[in-house]
Order: sequence, then structure tokens, then C-alpha cells
Amino acid sequence: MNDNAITLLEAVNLALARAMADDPDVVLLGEDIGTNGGVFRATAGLQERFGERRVIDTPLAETMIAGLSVGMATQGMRPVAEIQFMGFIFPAFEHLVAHAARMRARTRGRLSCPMVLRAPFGGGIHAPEHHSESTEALLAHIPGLRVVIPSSPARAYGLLLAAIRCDDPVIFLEPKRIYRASKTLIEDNGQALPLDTCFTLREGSDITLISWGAMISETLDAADRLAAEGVSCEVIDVATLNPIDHATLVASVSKTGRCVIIHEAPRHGGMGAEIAATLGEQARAALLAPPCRVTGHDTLMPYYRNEQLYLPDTDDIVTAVKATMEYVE
Amino acid sequence: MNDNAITLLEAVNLALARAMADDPDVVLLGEDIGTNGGVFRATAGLQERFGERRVIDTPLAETMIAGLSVGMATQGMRPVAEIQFMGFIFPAFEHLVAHAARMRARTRGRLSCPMVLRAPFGGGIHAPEHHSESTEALLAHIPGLRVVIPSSPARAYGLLLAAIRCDDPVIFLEPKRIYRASKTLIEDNGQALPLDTCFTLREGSDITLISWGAMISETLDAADRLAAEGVSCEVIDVATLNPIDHATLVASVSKTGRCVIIHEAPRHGGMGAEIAATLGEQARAALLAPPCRVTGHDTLMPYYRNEQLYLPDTDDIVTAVKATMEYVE
Amino acid sequence: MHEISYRGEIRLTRYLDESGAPLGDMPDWACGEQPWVHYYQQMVLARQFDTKAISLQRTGQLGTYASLLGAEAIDVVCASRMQTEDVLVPYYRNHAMQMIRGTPIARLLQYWGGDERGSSAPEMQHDLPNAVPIATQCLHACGVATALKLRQQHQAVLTVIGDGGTSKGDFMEALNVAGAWQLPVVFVINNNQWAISVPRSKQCIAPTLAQKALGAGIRGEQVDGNDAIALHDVVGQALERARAGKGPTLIEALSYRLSDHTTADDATRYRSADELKAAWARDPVARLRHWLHQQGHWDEAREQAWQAETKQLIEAAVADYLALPAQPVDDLYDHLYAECPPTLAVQREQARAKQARHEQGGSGHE
Amino acid sequence: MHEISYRGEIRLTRYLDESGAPLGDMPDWACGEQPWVHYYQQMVLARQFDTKAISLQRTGQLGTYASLLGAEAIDVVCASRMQTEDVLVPYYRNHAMQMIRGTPIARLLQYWGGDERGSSAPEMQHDLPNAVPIATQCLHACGVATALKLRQQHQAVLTVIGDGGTSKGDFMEALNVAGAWQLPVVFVINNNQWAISVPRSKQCIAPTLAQKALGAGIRGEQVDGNDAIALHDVVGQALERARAGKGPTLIEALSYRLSDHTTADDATRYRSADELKAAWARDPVARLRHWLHQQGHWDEAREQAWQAETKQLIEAAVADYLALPAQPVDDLYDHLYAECPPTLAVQREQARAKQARHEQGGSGHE
Ligand SMILES: Cc1ncc(C[n+]2csc(CCOP(=O)(O)OP(=O)(O)O)c2C)c(N)n1
Ligand SMILES: Cc1ncc(C[n+]2csc(CCOP(=O)(O)OP(=O)(O)O)c2C)c(N)n1
Ligand SMILES: [Mg+2]
Ligand SMILES: [Mg+2]
Repeated sequence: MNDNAITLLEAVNLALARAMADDPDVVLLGEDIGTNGGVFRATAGLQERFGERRVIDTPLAETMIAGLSVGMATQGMRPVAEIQFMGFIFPAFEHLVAHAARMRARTRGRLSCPMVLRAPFGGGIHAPEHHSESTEALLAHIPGLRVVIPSSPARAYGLLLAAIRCDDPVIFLEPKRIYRASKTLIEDNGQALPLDTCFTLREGSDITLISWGAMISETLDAADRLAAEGVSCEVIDVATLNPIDHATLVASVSKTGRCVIIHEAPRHGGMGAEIAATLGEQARAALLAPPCRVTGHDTLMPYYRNEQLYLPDTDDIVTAVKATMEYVE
Repeated sequence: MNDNAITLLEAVNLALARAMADDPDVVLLGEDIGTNGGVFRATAGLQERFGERRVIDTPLAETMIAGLSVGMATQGMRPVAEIQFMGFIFPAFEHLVAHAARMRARTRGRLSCPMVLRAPFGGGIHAPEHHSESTEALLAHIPGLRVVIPSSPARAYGLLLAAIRCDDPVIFLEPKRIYRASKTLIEDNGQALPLDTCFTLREGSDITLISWGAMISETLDAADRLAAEGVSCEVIDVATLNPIDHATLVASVSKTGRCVIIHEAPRHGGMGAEIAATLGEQARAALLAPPCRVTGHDTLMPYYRNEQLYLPDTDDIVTAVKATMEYVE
Repeated sequence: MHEISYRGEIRLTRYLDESGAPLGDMPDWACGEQPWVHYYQQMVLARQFDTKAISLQRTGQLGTYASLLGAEAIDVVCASRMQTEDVLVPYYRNHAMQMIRGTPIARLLQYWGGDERGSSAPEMQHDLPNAVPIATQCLHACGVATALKLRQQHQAVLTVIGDGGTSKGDFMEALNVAGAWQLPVVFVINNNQWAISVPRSKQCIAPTLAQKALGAGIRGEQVDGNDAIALHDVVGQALERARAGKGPTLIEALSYRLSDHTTADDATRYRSADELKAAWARDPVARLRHWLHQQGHWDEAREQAWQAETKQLIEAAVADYLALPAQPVDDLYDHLYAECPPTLAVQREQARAKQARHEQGGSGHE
Repeated sequence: MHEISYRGEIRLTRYLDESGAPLGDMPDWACGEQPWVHYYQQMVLARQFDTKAISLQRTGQLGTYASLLGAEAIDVVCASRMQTEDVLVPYYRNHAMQMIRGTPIARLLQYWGGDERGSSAPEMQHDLPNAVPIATQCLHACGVATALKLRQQHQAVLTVIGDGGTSKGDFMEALNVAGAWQLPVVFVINNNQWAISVPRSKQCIAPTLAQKALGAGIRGEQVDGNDAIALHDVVGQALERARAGKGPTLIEALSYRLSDHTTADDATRYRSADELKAAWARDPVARLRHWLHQQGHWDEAREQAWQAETKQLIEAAVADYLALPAQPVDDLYDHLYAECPPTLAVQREQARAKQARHEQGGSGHE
């Protein structure tokens, strides 16, 4: 059973079940996560298995979900809270920024806040307004939070386990567009993946493609297409946006001399800017072309009719790579 | 009276009074802004002058302050709301991001949201926890909001008038460390300043220093010290962080070939990254050294004993400029 | 030593039992043909719209859709009791209210069809568009009411929220400020007993949701939300009080969500067939029809004629909807700010090029 | 047709009048020397601490400080009725509670002196540090209570909030979930009539704040917050109920902020000298002293001895505070995450260098 090929969504479920079985202090809370198993079914079956005391349907109030989690975590529990869609995370912000991120520093280690806040994010599923945004940059800018985004079933399993075991507060953003995109064989061995490293998904020598979340799919597609045209792309999944592993990115770009950074979120002030700026600072000598950003535009994610126009696609990436390859000073 | 030299704080007050006198739809709301005139006295005397119906002390609830403002603005009023300290802006986020920024686009222009949200921000006044943060990057990343920061009495007056008259929602962040730092002669002529442009405070040929808010003071000090050592600095106050005037920044750096970006906010994902990335992209050919960032660190603003350690100072800027001047490929 | 410093109570208003029979002597105002026949006709229209919208969704012609099944009486009576100059601040389930207040049906479909222009109809006047983030609309309603009050316009604002939404801070902050400022606003809870899969009992241990008004010092009351006559009475009076400057009201309308939460939901996962069956016995549409039949205001012939007329009306609107031209790509850029900033204008150029590429069938996304 | 579907009420408890005279026959438990003398002594200590803290602030030895003047009875009785294993979730005005629960006075000063280590004292156990963002602590208290409940520890959580704070969504969401889950939590409102410059009457039109409990379906009551005997009764019973699994309570303690909001505030700008003078007539410390005198439990000699003893205690604590070593710069970096990430470690190096520069008197900031 456990060794079947599973989706990213199922990997989330598997990691949650594993963490709950391992540690009685792990408790899930959120809207519709119990009998309903979550609107995406990420928590399906968990209330049946672990009971209503450990898989808790909350009243409808995100501020409360975050605030309760902070309180529970100060007492050494490991709450794993779900925000139904990232578009509804804003009421939780005060507790995340003013408390979760600060509890350890504020008490100089007397208390801590080992909570996880999970939320599906990103566009591409034809959902209503507010169900398709990518605002990871807002959270990644907050010192004290960890922001983690898986892009495959295996990384969902390993990173979520790591997030739950981590003694710091972790925002765990799940790219819902690829919740069911592919299946991988996952061994339910309880093995966590590191939260302090990028993942190099594909080695290459001409250019580094840097992305995270659902856009990893288009990025890998682009790398395939470009390989056919003789461009060797290194593909890196940043995975943890804060604290970020700049070293891996700098090393890769120092090797390839070129890079394209891809994300769904708006360009202005997005995490692509941070990566481009850091590469400019730390890999300047090696750079043969400016780091290029392929991103969502600085307008709203449109309602579903036009969402494909908003989302960067494989063509956009290929075009950017070619322009970057052709760049001469 | 009106032509006396006044502080930035008094300039805010003057602009508010002017806007209220000009337009009966301008209404102020917030905590302690009435009889008390605001905890910093930014609204001193305004309730006396314009009455309790136009200068409204609200119940203590920032979500409510923002939500009410959105509702009022949809009916064509021009609410100017105060959040007492930027550290308490988070409960307002949902209404800012999900509604204020979207009302016009959501209704394709049928309704709009001409509100202003004012908040003092930044460190350096020995205040308690949560009273010293700079989280402008969170707001600047939101398409549909304008984010404006004055750095002098004249710009406070002119930009606040522009913000109130603007048909878009504007977040107006007031650098409280320089609320009373200096006085300037201001003519109360009702003249607004543009929201779509950076301000070049000082021309120079060797390097461009880019900053905003309170750090403009240290930046100008550094420029003075460096001038004495023969380094000619151009100093630019970004002033509007979204939508940002990249053109002025790119033009300046294309001329000088070097730049240092200075802000109080944490470095990781701060607005310095956006500027550095854009300069990397658009001024690459001219750049003789990588854009350098002098910023707050990626930890919490400490309690007041240590806040001077956290805030970038003139030495930090001078050191960075010298390193950038000495940079060779 | 103890003394009582406050006493409060909540009353429940009902006129008809489940079968549409009067629960007692009916007041005079309830006995004519109007507005009841009109209400009934609108409720039928609402239900037909709903059925049609679901079938459009099932056939890929509409996006995720939130059904109003079971809330017809609430929607129709609230909208009908409002004056044109009153302002509606809806949540995402008030299609019939919007229709009655003048939004063309094709526009409603356009919204649910994933096109922003659905909220741009000039007929919507100053009404707010749908609020998707739960409970936020309650504060907007207070803001609109503040504007009306400051401008001394003697109009009312009406806003609707679900039972789940009453747990969110926005709702309670709104009640509080509405009381503190005596705002001309009526809050209607469509207590349809479920917030997606979470039953009313898990939201709050209090026996009524209306009593949330007490903490804010405002009037709160319950009404049978399947009873158009009771709604007419309670909502009408609340709006009247608001317009007269007599302060806000919280009305808890007891209903039942007869549908799935949205077309993306499957309610059989979390609630019993028995419960649903029992709820159908309280169906607001059938109840009013029975009452009208009893009163001699309606009969089978009128029923069939109206069903047919409504059907035509809906079909015509669907045809309009399907014929609406695609949204120009520029719209995504031109309405964000009052004027399109330069950087965004550059991105607009890129988007035009991308759309051209998509239209040429260039490899898109997926 | 109307029926009543809910009735609720709020009671107010008081035992002593303003002069400290009993309002009626006193219960047996009120008549001994203890705990009243102990309470009184702690209240004197609290007031002396407060006076000292303000004078330290005025002389530049402490940062902005929030006085507890007028809240001594609330703080002392609440803390004293708690058991060690109960958890305190304070707001920023509960210095006496923290003292009584074991935080060394020097540590309290350290916190207000702008040094994070003030919240790190091991004596604080699992109590939460001060919450500055208004009302947020109420949800934390519910989280702590959830942890206690899930772990089947029969302890209670007590949290305090101001009258202004009751307008914020967090507070109301907390009451609601505390009711829904029957959490072992006691919410105490220190209704000191002012939220900085905003009077209680502008926060909410309801006659009591305790009635905000009714909407959440939980027990709410008022108590005279200047009456230590009434507080003893009401707070004790609420904590007992919480520990026994009988659910949460909201207690509105009526007090008055006898001080400025903080040392950064000037209350003469917005409230009248008369009002303040009237409030001093209800001073909780004098009231309890009068009662103790009347009962023969206290006299001038004991008063003078205790004042002197307290003074010494405070002076010693101040000396300890002033002798505390400066915080190592590394602390700013080492406690953010369980382990310091690489980029932050680089910044830590830079900060060390900067501190060295500052210490060498290098030109700093300003
Ligand atoms: C702030 C926020 N959180 C979560 C959601 C997702 N969501 C949409 S509807 C819903 C349930 C609402 O239930 P209720 O308030 O009872 O209204 P109903 O849909 O039953 O009419 C939820 C959780 C949302 N839209 N907004
Ligand atoms: C969320 C938030 N908004 C604003 C403030 C600024 N502020 C600090 S204390 C205060 C007034 C609090 O009044 P009240 O709740 O009555 O408590 P009191 O200080 O009177 O004990 C305000 C507005 C804050 N700390 N947090
Ligand atoms: Mg519902
Ligand atoms: Mg108060």
C-alpha cells in the first residue's frame, strides 16, 4: 500500500499520517479537514484514523487558526494548521509575523513555536477569485519564518516531515496545480529532506533555470525542449525560500554563467528579485548575461477565463533562455 | 502661520487639513486621532477644526479600520485612515490585498477605492516591541496598491496631498524617526507632488545612492562625507515603491555606473532586491560594479537597547560606497 | 453580593408552518395577493436560474458555482424590501438579490463564467460585487453605511453572511462598530446550517447566532428563512429602522443549504441523506406555493405558465451570455489603476503578444 | 408571530463599597485575616514597583512603560488564585501577576528596559511573554487551553485584555472557540475605561462588555475590579470551573486607569481632572486597607513596616537590574531560529564588527 506510486497530494497525506503516528503532539486543525478530508482531500482518512481530538475542524476564522496554533506550539505541541487557500491567509498574518516568527527570539529560547501552516497556492485550476494567487514573497520576507514549497511527491513527503519536526514555524505552500499532476513511488520510511538546501533536479552547463512549486513542471519541459536544441540547462528547485540556500544557486550560476528565474507570482518585489540581486552580488564575475526573470505580471491574477494568459508558460521560459543565451555585452 | 518652517509631522498635519478643507469627502479615521490628535500628534487640532464627523476615533480594530475605509471609498468618499504603528497593520492586510487593491479591477472601473492608509514606520525612537519595523516590501508587492514614503517635510506635504486626491488606494508610510528631525519652509499652496516619480535629491557622477524614508538622512550624510573625499554621489529618493519609477533609477545608474541601495528593512526579499535586480537587467551594460545593498539584517528589529546595532548607519553606507568604488571586475 | 446588570433576549418570527399553513391568525397585511405572488414568481425564477447555472457548470460552460438552493425566500424578500437607493453588499450566494436589483442574468453568468466584466454592469449602481473572502463584506457594509450616514442620505445597507462566517472577526467587529456608530445597516445571516462540511453546531455553542448582536449592543432576532411572510415582516422593519436612523439589526434567517456547497463539493461525504430529506420538507418555494394555493392566489395553470415564461427568460439570458465577446487582454492591465503605470504598460505589450501566440494555437500552458 | 428563543443575563459582583465598608452581610470565607492581608501586601508592592518604574523611565533608565496604577487588585487576585501549573497569558500591563508568579523584579525591569532577556526567565515556566499587539493573547490563551485539554491536564489558562481590546476580532474569535470547544480558559477584561484616549463608551454601545460572552454561548459576568474580595470570589470560581472541565468564563473587571496610558502619553490632553479625582475615590489599594483596618487585620505600624520592607525589596531589584550585563550581539542572531542559518551567520559577523566599532566610539547613528 505504502509503496504505491502516489501524487503530491497523497504524499502530503502520507507525511501527515506518518508524523501523527510518530508523535502524539502532532495535531491537525483547519476548516473542513475532518469528515470532509479537506477540500482537496489532503487530510482524507486522517480523522477516521486518528480521531476528532487530533484532526480538528475549526470554526471559520483564519486569525483564530493561526493564533491557536501559536498558543499550542508554545506548550510544545506541533500543530499543523491548514489554510484552505492561500488567498485566505491574510487574517493569519498578524499571528504569523508578530508572534510565530518571534516567540523564540522574544523569549530568548524559553519558548518556541514549532507549528506548520499548510496552504495550497497558485493558479491553473480554474478556481474562483482569490483561489489562485502566489504570495510567497510576503512570507519569505519575514525573519523567523521558514517558507517551504515542494514540487514533487517525494519532496512533498520529505519536506513536510521536516517541516513538522522542525522547531521553527514553517509555512508550507502546496502548488495545487500539480497536486495530481504525476505519480511517484514513495517509500513511507519517515525520512525527512533538508530544509536548508535547494534541489538540483537536472545538471547542465549552459544556463541555470531556477524555480519552485508548480512552475518546476514548465521549467523542466523547457529544459527538455532546449536540450533538443542543444542548450544544456541546469534546473534548480529552490524549495525553501527562507532561509534560502544562496550557496547552491551561486555555485551553479558561477558554473553556467547564465540564469533564468521563473515564478508565477508578480514580478515586482517577488522572490525572483532577491535571487537575481544576490546572484548579481555574488556571481557577478561569472555572469555572462543579466539574471533574467520570467514571472507573473504586476497585475491581478485574472478570473479563470484568462488565467492561462497570466501564468508563465514553457514558451515564455524557452524564449527567455534563448535571449539570455544570445546576450552579448 | 502657514509659511512657517515646519517638521515632516507638521507637514502631514498641514496636508490633511488642506485636503479636508478642499474636499468634504475627505474623512479621517483611526485610533486616538481625535481629541488626542494621534499618538504622534499628526492629526492635532483637526477634530476641533473639522468636527467629530470628519475626524473619527474608531473602536480598536485595524481590520475594521481598513474594511470600513474600503466600504466608504466604494461610495466615492476619500477616507484617510491611520494605523497607529505599522507593526499593527497586519489585521488590515486582508482588506488591503483582497479588496482595496482589487475593487477597481474587480468591477472593471464601475467602483474604485480612493482610500489612503497612513502609518508611521521604522525604528530609532526607542519604542517597545512592534513599534519599529519596516515592512514596506510586503505592501509594495501587491498589484493595485500604491506605496508612498516621504523623506522630507515638503515631500510629506506634496505626496500626501497627491495620495488623498489619487483615485487608487495608497499606503502612505511615515518615517517616524524623522518626524521632527528638521524644519522646512512650506507654502500651503495645495500643490501635490507626482506619485509616479523618484526624486533626485543631489546630482553626482561617480555613484548613485538609492534610498527612501528615514534612511535618506544617513544617505545624504554619507554623500557629504564622501564628497569631502572626492566621491561624487547622486542621491535618489525612490518615494513611491509601487508602481516604481524604474526609469529614473536606470538612467542615473547608466550615468554613474555604480550604485548602493539603502533601506532599514530586512535584506532578504526587501525592495532593495527589486531595484538591484532591475538595474542588473536594465543597466547591465553600464554597471561597473554590482548594485550593493546596505540594509537591515534578516533578524528581528531588536528591542530598543540594541536598535542602533540593527539600523544601517552612515558608516555602513560610506564603507559600502568605497567598496563599490574600488570594485574591479 | 450579586446584582443583574444586563438582560437580553432574542425572538423568533414565523407565520407559516412547514406545509404553508398559518401558525395562527394572520395579520391583515399578509392576506392580499401581493407581494406574495410576486415573491413566489421571483423564487421560481431564482430556482430555475440555479438549475441552469449548475447544468452550465456540468457541461463546462461555467466555472465553479455556488448554488442558492434553499435560500430563495431570503434572497427574494431581502432584495424586494430594499429601495433602489439602498445599497446591497452581497456574499457569493446572492444571485437572486442581484437579479432583482437589476443585474442582467447574462452578467451574473459572466461573473461565474470567470470574466470580471460580470461585476461591471451599470445596473448594479453602487452595490458591491460578490465578496469571496468570508465575512469581509460586513465591514464594507459598515463603511457604506458610514458614507450614507455622513452624507445624511436616509438609506439603508443590507449585507448577507453565512452561518460559518459569523465565527470570523470581521463579522463581530462589524456588529460592534454598527452599534457604536448606530449605522443604517441590516446584517442578514443565511444560516443554512453548514459551512461547507462544518455543521452549525461546530461553529458556536450558543443556541442562536442572532444573540451575537447582544455583545455589540444591537438588536438581534431570528426569523424562519423558509417563510417569506416572516421575512417580509422582519426584514422590512429592520430596513425601515435603519433608514429612519434607528440603528442596525442583525437578523438570523434559519434556512438549509439544499445543494452541495458549490459545484466543486460533494455533500454526501459529510451529511446524511435523511437530514437532507427532512430539510426538503421545509423548502421555502413549496411552502409559499402551498400558502398561495390555500389563499386562492395561485393555481396549477398559473404555475405552468410562469414556469414556461421563466424558462424562456433564462434561455434567452444564457444565449446572451454565450454570445458575450471575449474580454480584451488589455482589460487585465487597464483597470488595475486609474491610469496604467509605465512598467505595467510594458507588460501589457507582452501580454498582447502572448495572446496572439495563444490564438495562433501556440503551445500554451499544460 | 413571535416567540422568545433565547434569554441571557449578566450579573455584577461586589462586596465592599468605595470606602471599604461591606455592602451587606459578608460571607464567612471573607472574614479571616488571610488571604486579604497577603493580597494587600502584594498590592502595595505592585504600586511601589510601578512608582519606581515610572521614575526609572523619567530618568532615562527604562524605556516606555505601561503603568498598572488602578489595576493592582485585578493583578494580585488573579495571580494569587492561579495554581503554579495554570498558565498565564498576559497583556502588557500585568507586571504584578508576573511578579507573583515568580518572574524576578529585575527581569521585569529588563523587559521594559529594552532587553529581550526580560522574557527569558526560567521562573516564567510556560507562561507567555507580554503581548503587545492588542487582543492577540486571547487566541494564544485558547491555544494553550487546547493543549492542556488535549493532554488532559486539568489546569486553567488565564488571560487579560483591556476594554479597548474587546473591539478587536481576535477577542471575539477567542470567546467563540473557547465556547465551541469548552476550553479551560478564563478571560479577564481589565475595563479601565480608557483605551489610550478613547473612552469605553466609544468602543461599544452595549452597557456591559461582559455580555460579549453571550454571543459565544459562554458565561460572562461583571465584577468590581477595585474590590479584592469580589475578585477573589469571581476569579476563583471561574478558574475552578475551567480546571473541572466546566468551560470558559469571561469576567469584566470594572476598574480605572489612574495613570497615563504609558509614560509616552499625557492623559490631561483628553480627560478631565474631575473624572480622575472621582476615580481615586475608588482606589483598590486604599479600599482594601480600609477594610483590613475595620476588621482589625492591619494597622499603621504594620503599614509602615511593610512599606519600608517593600521599598528595600524594590531597591535591591533595581540594583540587580542596573547591574545586568549588556546583551551579547550574538543573541540577536542566535535565537531567531533553532539553528542560525548560513546567511544570518554572515550578518552576525558584520554585526559583531559593527558593535566593536560602536564600542570604540565610532560615529553611530544620529
Ligand atoms: C476567509 C475565507 N476563508 C475560507 C474561505 C473558503 N470558504 C468559502 S465558503 C466557506 C464556507 C462558508 O460557510 P458559510 O459562512 O456558512 O456560508 P455558506 O457558504 O454556507 O452560505 C469557506 C470555508 C473563504 N472564502 N474565505
Ligand atoms: C493591534 C494593535 N493596535 C494598536 C495598538 C496600539 N495600542 C497600544 S495600547 C492601545 C490601547 C489599549 O487599550 P485597552 O485595550 O483598553 O487596554 P489598556 O491599555 O487600557 O489597559 C493601543 C491602541 C496595539 N498595541 N496593537
Ligand atoms: Mg452556511
Ligand atoms: Mg483600557
